[in-house]
Amino acid sequence: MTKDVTEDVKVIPGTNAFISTIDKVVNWGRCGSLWPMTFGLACCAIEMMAAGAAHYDLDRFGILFRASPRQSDVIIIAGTVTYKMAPVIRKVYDQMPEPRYVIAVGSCACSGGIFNTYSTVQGVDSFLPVDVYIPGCPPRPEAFFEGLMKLQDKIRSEEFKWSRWR
Amino acid sequence: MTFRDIAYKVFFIEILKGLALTLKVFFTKPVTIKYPHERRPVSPGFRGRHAMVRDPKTGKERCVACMKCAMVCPSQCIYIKYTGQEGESRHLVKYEIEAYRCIYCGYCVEVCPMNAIVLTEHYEYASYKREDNYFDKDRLLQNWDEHVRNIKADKYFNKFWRPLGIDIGRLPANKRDAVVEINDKRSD
Amino acid sequence: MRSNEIVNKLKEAFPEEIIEVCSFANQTSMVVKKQRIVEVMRFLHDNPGLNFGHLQDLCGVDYKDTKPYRFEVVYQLFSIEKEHAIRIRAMLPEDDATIDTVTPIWDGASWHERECYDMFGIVFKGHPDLRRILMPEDWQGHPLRKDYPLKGPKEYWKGFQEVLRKADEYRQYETKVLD
Amino acid sequence: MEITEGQNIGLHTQELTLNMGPQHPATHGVLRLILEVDGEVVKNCIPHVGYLHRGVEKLAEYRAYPSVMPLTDRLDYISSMVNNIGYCIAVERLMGIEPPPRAKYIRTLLSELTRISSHLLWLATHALDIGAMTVFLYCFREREWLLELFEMLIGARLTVSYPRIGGVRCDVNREFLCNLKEFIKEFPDRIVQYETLIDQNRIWLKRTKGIGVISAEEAVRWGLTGATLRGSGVNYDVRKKMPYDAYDEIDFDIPLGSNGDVYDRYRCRMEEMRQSVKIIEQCLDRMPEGPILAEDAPDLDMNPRGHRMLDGEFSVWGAGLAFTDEFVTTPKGELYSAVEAPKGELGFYIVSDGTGRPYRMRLRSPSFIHASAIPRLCKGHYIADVIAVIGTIDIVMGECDR
Repeated sequence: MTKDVTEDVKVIPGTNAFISTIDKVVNWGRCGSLWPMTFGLACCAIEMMAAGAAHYDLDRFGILFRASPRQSDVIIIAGTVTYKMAPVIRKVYDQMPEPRYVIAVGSCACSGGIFNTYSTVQGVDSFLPVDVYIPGCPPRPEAFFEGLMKLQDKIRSEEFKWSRWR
Repeated sequence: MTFRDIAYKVFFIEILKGLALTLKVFFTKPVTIKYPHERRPVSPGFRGRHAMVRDPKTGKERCVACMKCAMVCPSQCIYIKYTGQEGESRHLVKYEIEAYRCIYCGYCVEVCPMNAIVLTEHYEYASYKREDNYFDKDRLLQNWDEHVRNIKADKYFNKFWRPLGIDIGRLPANKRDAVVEINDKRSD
Repeated sequence: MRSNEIVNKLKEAFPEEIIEVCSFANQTSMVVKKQRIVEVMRFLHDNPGLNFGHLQDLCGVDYKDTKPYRFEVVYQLFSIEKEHAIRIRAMLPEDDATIDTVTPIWDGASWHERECYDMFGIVFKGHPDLRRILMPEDWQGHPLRKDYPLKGPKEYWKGFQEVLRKADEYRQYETKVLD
Repeated sequence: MEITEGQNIGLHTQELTLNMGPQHPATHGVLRLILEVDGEVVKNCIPHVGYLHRGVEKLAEYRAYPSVMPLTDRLDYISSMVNNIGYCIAVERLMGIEPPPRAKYIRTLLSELTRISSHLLWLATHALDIGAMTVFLYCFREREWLLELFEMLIGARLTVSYPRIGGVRCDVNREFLCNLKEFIKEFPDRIVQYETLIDQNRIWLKRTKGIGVISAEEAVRWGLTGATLRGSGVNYDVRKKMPYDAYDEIDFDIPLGSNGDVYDRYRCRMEEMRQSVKIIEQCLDRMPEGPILAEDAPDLDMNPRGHRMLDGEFSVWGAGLAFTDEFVTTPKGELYSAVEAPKGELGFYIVSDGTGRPYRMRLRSPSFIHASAIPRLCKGHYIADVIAVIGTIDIVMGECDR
């Protein structure tokens, strides 16, 4: 059915209310079970671990760390990205199924930070579409949470991904 | 093999011991902080978002463009532009901090002779765009206003403005008190 | 053993190898020729009076335009039993930046030497596995040389160019929220 | 573990090359291992590092001495305080500055606190890798306490930048000391808790005893340091052999292992935590009053005498360097200074050419050397034991790759 309507968009009267409700339900489900990938690069990964441990407990948000990119929704770039590491990150990101999100944590991932050198990528957004930037070097676990909540907000407001044929 | 060893083998005593500890902790108070609803108080002097102190008397920034912060900054994320010839007082034109490059070492705060640049205790400022946290002068002053709004007292004290290790005589005059007066009646 | 005794002992054994003895901050260093470095090191390692069993550090230094020779390979030695230390600096000219490996004496020197090769381009003759270690295999230049710019060459590394090309190519397939 | 050769009944077998990492939850960051395995047995192992090489050594040549210190924070980010202290001691020895006794005691105290926090993280991840999930949660409970202490003291949790060249940044206050005393009182019981969980656990013993054995002579030849070396029974600790700060005035023991396997190294680190508590108690008792920064300590901007400014537009990039170059002089020379980081011997080799920036700063990072010994440690073991070996050498890639 979708194949027919992608060329010419059909608007069925009254469906919008129905679909947007489905959107809401689906988005609620998705933002309640964000599965990030265990992908620690540097210092920020230690704070990520702290956020996952008992004091802050990411599980309360339905966030479980997955070791495989094929089972995860969000990749958290926590640490310095070097040129040598960039192809690996890209490969891992390409293995993730859509819809997928990227969070850049900390100064190094956001802009290269202090390491403005020959071997460091100046901002992971040069080769990945970053959704949320979290500042800090490294950010506190609370700041990390806030970034994740910002991502949840973003997911909640999404309409296109579910009802593509509208 | 003694009877004790057999008992250990058969009944998994060592694992049971571990489980007993787990069970014991089960009845203690959980350490989890339910973050969005309850927050751990930030200790004073936490190195968070940048702000420029607004002088209550003039309503402007206190910076005199001495360039010290830009020079000691290890990540070189402070950009300053000023006008004024040598010998005259300088006029600050541009003061920008790229917050996503900053590493929050607090060197700029420590070295500032005027207590003009501070790191506030605010840490929740994640954004969707990289440009959002590129602070210019107005934004930095705005950050200060936001920070001041939460302070109950009419004076703001930051313990890292005056490093305690350094003799008070070696500090610049403006730095000695390490206190900024906040005018509550300011209208904004 | 005091450091001047170590120096004397070494001077006795290798009178022609030692060029200079410097002392700074209670640390003694010796500048030696590179030709018989392995023999010097084996002497320091095996001699029962010296017994330098622990190679603390091995690194290169680039003295471009400040010294007559360009590179130095610096060996930090420490003896755990005797509790004394010495630093050996072998000088290398720019046009012949090669030195013999000390991997047979200390296994731990292997990666140090690989790093030194990676960062300075100093070739260690006889090293079992001399490849780049920190930088990618096809990286151009040796980063810690003084004439290498801090931010690297103007052009990106080939592997990263590939990543950027891929990112551009895949951008059209990414679904984004429409406003 | 002993491996017996199975009877080959004419089936064709071949060695398999297995790529582990750089994205692998158990490699503590971005270590990559290429394993050549015969069935489950590792025949050869080639570590690849450099995925986190950020050019710290090069960058240090472009920064003034005090501005290099935040770089050292990010080397071994688990124990950033020790890195800072190690760097500061190296620069102090270069410049001939003697920090006041109170500063020395504060540094010693905080080094040991950092050692505890680093060992806690090591225990948490090591146990998690081997399969004991609960230990992870317990260790992070105490670690969080420590990080709160750091935050109380300096305003940052991980990257502290606390010491200064010639002393420390700010004095320890009463609130901090009270909290610390409470922690010290509580902590030995907590170590017992961890030991209850794993010390005699049969699975733990099977996976750690006899794994990654290295003899004393060989360990020295490989350049191993820290608890990894002491697990083999070699009495080498920088705190004893080349004392720095207040360690020569403090009485503590060096725990030594005998077999040199994963279990002995685990025991060594656990005992080290107890010794750390002992050192902290002594520091608290003996800490003298007085200044915390030496008189001749350089300022953050290295105290440039006089301002020579460009008018109007001012380009920041590189301008600070011109300043420090012109005004500051340090003695010409070169020195190697080592401290005992939680991972092992952390050395700084600084070559000074008399300007305000290091001409060459070399870092002897323990993790780098330990990573080079992974093939030696895991040869002939099962694939699962590789994880135990990586855990036992307590590798941090930020420090390994610099």
